[in-house]
Amino acid sequence: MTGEDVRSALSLTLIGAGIAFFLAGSIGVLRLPDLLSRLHALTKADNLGLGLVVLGLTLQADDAFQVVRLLLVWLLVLFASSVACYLVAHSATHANGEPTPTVGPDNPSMDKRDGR
Amino acid sequence: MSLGLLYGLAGIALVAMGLYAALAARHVLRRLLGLNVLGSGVFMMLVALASRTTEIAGRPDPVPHAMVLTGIVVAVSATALALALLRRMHRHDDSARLPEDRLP
Amino acid sequence: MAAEVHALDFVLVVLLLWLGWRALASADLFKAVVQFIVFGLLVSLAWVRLGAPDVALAEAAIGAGLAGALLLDTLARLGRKGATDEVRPLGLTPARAGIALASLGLVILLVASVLALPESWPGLTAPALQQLGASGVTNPVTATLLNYRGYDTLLEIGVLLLAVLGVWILDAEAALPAAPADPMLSLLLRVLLPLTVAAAGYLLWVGAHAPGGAFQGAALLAAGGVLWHLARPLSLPASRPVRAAVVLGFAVFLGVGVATAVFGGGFLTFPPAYAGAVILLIEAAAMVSIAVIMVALFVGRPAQGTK
Amino acid sequence: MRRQRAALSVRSSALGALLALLWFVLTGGAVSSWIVGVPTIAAALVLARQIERLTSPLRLDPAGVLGFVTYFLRESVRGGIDVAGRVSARRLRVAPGLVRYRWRLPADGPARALFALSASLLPGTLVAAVGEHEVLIHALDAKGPVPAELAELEQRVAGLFALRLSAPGATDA
Amino acid sequence: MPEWMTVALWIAAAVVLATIALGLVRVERGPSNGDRMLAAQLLGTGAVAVLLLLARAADAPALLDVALVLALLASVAGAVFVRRLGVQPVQRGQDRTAEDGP
Repeated sequence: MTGEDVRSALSLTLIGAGIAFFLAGSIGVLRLPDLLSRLHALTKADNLGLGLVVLGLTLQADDAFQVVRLLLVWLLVLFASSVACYLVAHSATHANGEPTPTVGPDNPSMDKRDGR
Repeated sequence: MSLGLLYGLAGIALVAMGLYAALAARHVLRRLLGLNVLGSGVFMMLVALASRTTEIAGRPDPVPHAMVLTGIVVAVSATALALALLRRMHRHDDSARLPEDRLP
Repeated sequence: MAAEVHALDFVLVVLLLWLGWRALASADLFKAVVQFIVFGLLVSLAWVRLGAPDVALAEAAIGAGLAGALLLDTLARLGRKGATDEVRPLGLTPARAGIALASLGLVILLVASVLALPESWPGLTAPALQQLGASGVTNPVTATLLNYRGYDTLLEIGVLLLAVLGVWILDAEAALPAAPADPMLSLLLRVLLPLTVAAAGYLLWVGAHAPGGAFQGAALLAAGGVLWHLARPLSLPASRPVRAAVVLGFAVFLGVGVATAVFGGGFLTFPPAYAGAVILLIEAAAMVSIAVIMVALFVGRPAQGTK
Repeated sequence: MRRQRAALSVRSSALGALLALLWFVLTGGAVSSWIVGVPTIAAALVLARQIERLTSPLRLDPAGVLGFVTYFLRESVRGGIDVAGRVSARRLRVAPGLVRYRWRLPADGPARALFALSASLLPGTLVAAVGEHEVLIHALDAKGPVPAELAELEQRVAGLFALRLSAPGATDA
Repeated sequence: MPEWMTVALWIAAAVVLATIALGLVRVERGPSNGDRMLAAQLLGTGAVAVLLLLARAADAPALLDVALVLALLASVAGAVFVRRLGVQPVQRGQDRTAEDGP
């Protein structure tokens, strides 16, 4: 068992863990009861899954450039999905977080704002 | 089964469904989706056939790839123009269907 | 790229066929459009598997950016009534049976001809690679697009130009009700715009020797422009610089062609010594033009542009 | 006005340096690539100035950055495990609801944006709306210790930007 | 790279693709347009992971560029959707019926 083998095994373990989180994310998107809860599964489980896959792959990267590139892709996805989820969540609640919200013409009801 | 054959057959299936939808659907947007799926199928056949050429230095035939690249850009610009025309028609008489497809 | 078939390919093909069909047959048009967007995403994976990363880059940039944006924008403008289709949009009726039969006939014809083809043939790989040294670039796809078959690419930019002229000729569309400025959307734009510009420049540069090029870069830039329009609505056709940018690519390409015809070996025949520089010049101009054209196709003709 | 312009040019040069670094990484350090790289980065900076509005100076605290990064990584792992555990239990362990949280971070500057983005990656919380005085949070378990976790995140973000926050007692759900 | 590693990476890519394909059920079912959009987002993230795995398995670093493009554009469709259509308020009532709610 050489150092190379150990690194490969560790890399595969990380990738496997990443896949497990992808699976959890998909299950969450299917099982959770409402849109906002499903967004949780998407932002957290899938981004962690991608992060673990990236981490596993950096162990096998050819050079430092590739490592930085892989991390850059992960950071971008993290940022993009976080913003996209915020935008969807914001649009779903139609609220702006204020005690006296501005109610648009297409949005007369604010019933979700006080949900617990 | 080779890679080229698998994707080539998939491309043929896409061509068939795209053609059927482009001719059979009534909503113009769906006809456009049909044309786009048809286009993807044609591109897929081309690239799949290119993957069956003899590779030199690990590269398949670049000419179909260049043609498909051109095709994708032309397809999206044609779709954009068609969508603009669809919106124009909808502004004009509030319908997203061609006159002969409208229900009496 | 490994040419053997993997489990991945079967999963991918099944998903492609299912999504392609659902995009056409889903009663709800919004659902159909989302399925079409996902379909485009998976098609770019198929290009990767078929050893065409240049095409995959273009499909990813266009599919995830402009194409989806155009379709969603149109759905919004059609309104709830306009975006409703019948429950079974492709249900079989006597009239459609003919179409179905014709499609089926085409399938049989195509399958028979694909099966009749030899398992392997030389294609144009050898001549394309032999001339690569004189083409000015080392990526054979870029060499094909800008040197061997420069006519195609010149005319392709012409098609884009005609498309945007077509959109501008139509009468103005009423602006959609302005949504309030969203701080997170501006943040998204502020972070992504410089990155898309840098990545587009990178794709332009890398296209000379590896997958990439002007079209991929332009599609990426255009997506940045779409984001810009969403965060702060642009009025594109009005300004003179925009019109100049729209014709820049075609003009430079045509100018180089005329110059080579008058002083050199013929229309769009580049002297090998300068071919690399000439291609870079044409590609840079084409990238700016195509990006501006694509954004203009998305923006359409806003109401304030009219007299 | 002059201070604002100075802040803007500091920001432009920081962005330029960052993009140059990105270019270096993407091209693998190829020297000839800068023929394209320099005009590209110049264009990116010109476009970035077109859309830039924020002009307040940005201060980062190195120790705070390090603290935030480790906190962020630890919490996002915890967030992933938390949601994975909740959804794969035989009976879903969720009690979703909305929670209000009163800002302590200042309204100007990128601190609130960073808070909103990272809150969505932490266990059980998702930012649904950002207001002037409050932020609306969707929690997977609304009865959990959400305000306490948010207060800690806010503290970490404040540390990153070298900001001082008012006493934590002022928060309410 | 050892042979078994290549095989493992190919399998991993196929499994990721199959896993994220589960999200297509959400596209099919909805109920709201926001749900469909979020499932599309899920597939985008998964496609990035598949591309990264393939880049290693097939030893084609160019695929990292494809992944980079997808990552850069991952939020565009979502942004267009929210700005142009938004989550339809029709579904809001039934969203709240949590099976396990308080």
